[in-house]
Amino acid sequence: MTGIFLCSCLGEVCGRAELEKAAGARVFPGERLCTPQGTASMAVSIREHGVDRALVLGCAAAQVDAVCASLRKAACLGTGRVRALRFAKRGNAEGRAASVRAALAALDLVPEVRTRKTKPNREVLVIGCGATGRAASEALASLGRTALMTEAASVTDIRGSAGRFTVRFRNVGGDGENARTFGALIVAAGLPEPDASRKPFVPGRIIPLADLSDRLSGLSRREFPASLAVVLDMEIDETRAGFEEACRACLDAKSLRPVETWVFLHDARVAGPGLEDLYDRAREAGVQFVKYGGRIRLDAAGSGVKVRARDTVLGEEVEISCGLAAVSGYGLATPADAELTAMLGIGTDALGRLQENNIRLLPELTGRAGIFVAGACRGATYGPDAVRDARNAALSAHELLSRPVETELSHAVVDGDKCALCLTCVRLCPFRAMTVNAEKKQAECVPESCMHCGLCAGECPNKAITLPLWSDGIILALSGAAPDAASVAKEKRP
Amino acid sequence: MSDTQPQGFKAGSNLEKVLAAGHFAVTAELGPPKSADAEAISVKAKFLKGAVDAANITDNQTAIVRVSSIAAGYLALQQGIEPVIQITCRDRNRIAIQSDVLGAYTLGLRNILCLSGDHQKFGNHPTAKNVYDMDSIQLIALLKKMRDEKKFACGDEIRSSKKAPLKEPRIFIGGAENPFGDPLEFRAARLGKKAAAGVDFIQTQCIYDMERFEEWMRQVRNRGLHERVKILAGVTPLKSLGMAKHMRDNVAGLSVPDYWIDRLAKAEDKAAEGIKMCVEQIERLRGIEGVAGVHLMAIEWEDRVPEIVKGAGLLPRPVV
Amino acid sequence: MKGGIVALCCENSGWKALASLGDDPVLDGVEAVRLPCSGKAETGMMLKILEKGAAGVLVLGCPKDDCTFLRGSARAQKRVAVARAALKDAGVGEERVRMEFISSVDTPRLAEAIRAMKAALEAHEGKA
Amino acid sequence: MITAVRKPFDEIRDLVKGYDRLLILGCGTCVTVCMAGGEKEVGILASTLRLADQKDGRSREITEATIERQCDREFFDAVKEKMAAADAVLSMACGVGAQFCGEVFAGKAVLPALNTKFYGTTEGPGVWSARCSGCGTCVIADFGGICPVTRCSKSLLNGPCGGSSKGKCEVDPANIECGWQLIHDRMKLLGRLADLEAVQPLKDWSTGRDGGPGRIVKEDATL
Repeated sequence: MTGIFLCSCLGEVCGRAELEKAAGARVFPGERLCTPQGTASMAVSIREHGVDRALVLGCAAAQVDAVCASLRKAACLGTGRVRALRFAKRGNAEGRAASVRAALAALDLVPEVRTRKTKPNREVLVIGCGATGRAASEALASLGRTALMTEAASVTDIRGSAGRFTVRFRNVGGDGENARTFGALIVAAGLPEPDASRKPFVPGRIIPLADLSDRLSGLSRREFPASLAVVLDMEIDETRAGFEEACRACLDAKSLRPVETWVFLHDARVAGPGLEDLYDRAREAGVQFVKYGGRIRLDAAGSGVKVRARDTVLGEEVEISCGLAAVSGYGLATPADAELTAMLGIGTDALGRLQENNIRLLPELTGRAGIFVAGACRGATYGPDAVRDARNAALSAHELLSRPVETELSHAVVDGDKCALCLTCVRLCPFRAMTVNAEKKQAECVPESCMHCGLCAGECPNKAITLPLWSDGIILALSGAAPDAASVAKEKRP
Repeated sequence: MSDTQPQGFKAGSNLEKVLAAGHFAVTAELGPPKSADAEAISVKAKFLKGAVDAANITDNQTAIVRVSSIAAGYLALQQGIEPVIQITCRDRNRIAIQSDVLGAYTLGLRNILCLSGDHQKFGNHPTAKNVYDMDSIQLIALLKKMRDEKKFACGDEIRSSKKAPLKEPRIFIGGAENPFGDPLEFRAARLGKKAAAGVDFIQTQCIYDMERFEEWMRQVRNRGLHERVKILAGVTPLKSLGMAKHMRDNVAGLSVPDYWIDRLAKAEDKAAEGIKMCVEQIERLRGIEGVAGVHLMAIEWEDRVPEIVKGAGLLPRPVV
Repeated sequence: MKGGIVALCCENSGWKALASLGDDPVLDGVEAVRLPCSGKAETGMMLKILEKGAAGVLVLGCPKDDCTFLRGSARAQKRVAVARAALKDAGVGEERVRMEFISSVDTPRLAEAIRAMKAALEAHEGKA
Repeated sequence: MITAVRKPFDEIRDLVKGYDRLLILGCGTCVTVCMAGGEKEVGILASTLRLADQKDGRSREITEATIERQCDREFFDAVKEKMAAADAVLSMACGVGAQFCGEVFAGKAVLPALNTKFYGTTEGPGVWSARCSGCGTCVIADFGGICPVTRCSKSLLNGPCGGSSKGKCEVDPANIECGWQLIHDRMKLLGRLADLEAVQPLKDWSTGRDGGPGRIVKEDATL
């Protein structure tokens, strides 16, 4: 039986009789429904009269939404069984009656929605054994949660959803694979080494900054370069980690041999503990910092390297030649390892790092529930930032797995007869909830991964996908365009 | 039309004899008119008379309808110019092509250039259906089969009836080659295929990037192809700066280095400078081992051909 | 303006902005429909709503780099483009379907967008 | 799959202008996968036609349906009544389905809503490109698994023409890759570049379209 709860604030706007006639349903006028007492009185009426669908009419949408939420709990009505309708104070009676009828029509189409609780697997997999990975494992341990650490290279496949990921690994010996399930994944895979074979590197003359120290220490007095240039911000904005590495490398070089050193950068990044002091020590030791604007040109001409850039302080072109040049890996666009990104099925930013360009996901979330990112692989390359990331990710993973994963079974439903397996939904779903069921030869939604956004239903070329709580029928009913009976009947129930 | 069996020559055409005698051959191009105006052909032929060993008669070049190559070729022959007929694979299937070859031979035409042909999209009938029953290399092999095996594509012997004597069309077979087209490393191999298919002479696309052409010739010599095939280097004198830029930017598979554009830009009389550069280029081409002649494609500039050939010291043409 | 405007609202942004407009007269003739995401608004749905007599359909989605479901408003934008092309084909004027990227606090801009749409519809009606 | 694109709306509108009861029939297989004729496209086309009719003040009944395939007779049973009630069918199937629909419902006006294009593959979401022309004698083994008949604008069998530049075909440098560049690169990868130097003989075209409309009879499967 459908019950309409009319809040007193709309008293003079439309009378109970008029509403009952228009809607053909039982009307329960109530006092201040948005207050806890109002909600309690409604819950009582629902239980007493066996109301299974409730339409709450109130003055302002915000309050009415809140009332529905609390009413669902109080009267234990399933999701979607309580609908709110904001009544505009103005507008004529006929308009109001029409919108009530539309809301009721939508309510009739709402199916029974069950929820499913699944005990999540308690273990967390940390991908990446660098500093960030270790920080995440330690944070998890302090939260009393077991964690397994592995290198990205050994992961061959990732399936499943929050609470139940199945990950396949290459066996240590290298032959064959094994699989294990985890509740959550923390990706701390760091940035891949800059590929020394690509531009701007020239073996022995222009090398990655990370290799500078061990290269210099291996050189004899004769081979040691008389002058050395470190280049930051070459392709993308440098990080504090790159700036710190540059200062340390120059100081190390000067401690080995007297050598003239330059650091070319857009600007000094000193916002971090000890960085200001490091910068001063480097300058006192004679390291020349050149602030350049725009592009910088490195030519490995003859035996040395020519560096040309526009010095923004002097406002003119500067050219120096030195024995060896080192370019910071952080200042180069080095996308995350493509294979890992594909396995994880999460978005990347313009530079191909594991940080989809969406503020909702900052700092450690990804499009997929249960998969978190931390450290350099998402762009937080500076040590202290990466550690903080690791702790955030550990906390989020811990929170997720410390309570059963409750899934509302109102996920997208695929009608196998109409699905042409065109894979549009599988490719489109931002949350990798859509998979292919090979036996049934159709696409199928993983309830735990589904975020009920309806993108798949909106794009399916054969309209084979329905979102139970947001079916075409319900939406058309709510938009005053009553659905024709035939199309409503065909909609699949969960 | 002399029907005698030329001793030792494949077809006995003037071009074949000039090349066989080791002279530096000169061929030009005569674009037939886009109308039924026979006069236009003889006017152009007059310019070329005595200045070239043979003149290519294009076959609906860039897929634009013109007088057919065989008809225009026959008219040029009457003006005393030996034509090089062109057959593209775009417009005719193997039946039509073989019948055209028989027809051309009966009219005394001896040289045929085998081309894949420009895609109809570039011409004035972009919605036409194309044929491409075969490609230029298969066409070369077909002409060789007709000449040397005296057989049609299907294997039937070329004779009017069972008892009649074999009357095969003896054709001096030509092919085109673009030394600058991608994939660059396959170009020399492709010339090798044409040689294997039985081509007798090659006319290259117009050359501006001399370095790349010399590199291509090196690869050709490495394969010994310059001994099996007579290679004529294609040149096109630049009439204006606009034409130079157009060739560089809009013609696929053609590289026009900057020094052509810069020199033209500086010159007062652009046309004269174009002619001068073309003459210099021909002299430089004569120095490249394996280049047996030059193919002068003076597009709608036939009247300046004698001047260029004379400038390059290639007059008078040998009488063989 | 004959028939109203149906606003297909993403419940995370457009719906909240619309709700906070309260009883602003700009909402006269505007029927708000709540969707989980603007990415659920289908081209066919928009056209069917117009068929049933609505004057216009306004799709309200989150700003593209702030979309709760990451690609919802980007997909909605493409589907609105298809709907507009269809309306242009049908000769009924493409301004009858429109997309606006509204965050939940963008109330002034939402009101402005509704006014602009109403004006466009009236202008077209005058012409039709 | 067989790929197709919808005809421009004005052309469709012109095709159906004489009919008052129209059924728009979608097909749930190939043209659904290439997003041309599935139930979604049927809905969009139907609504667009109705909106156009409303504007012109033309009263017309347009019904919609989509069946599994329009190239198998039995699937049409699902729409027998709708078909009977309509005096014309706008078929959103490929050319095969549109024609077969006309055969199944002989005497009923059946009009195509799509232009069928080629046998193609999905390059990426929303992008399809040709791979085969159905010549009846597959030769791709000689070309590293890439078909010169389809992927080369001139179907050349013995190597690239002069118009290949930077891997693109001169006919449409923005969209068409030079088939022969692909073949060359693949054969190089397979270490079989030398095989391309053999002169391919004239091709037998009679096994394809040039041999007349195709027909296959698989004896064991006939009843």
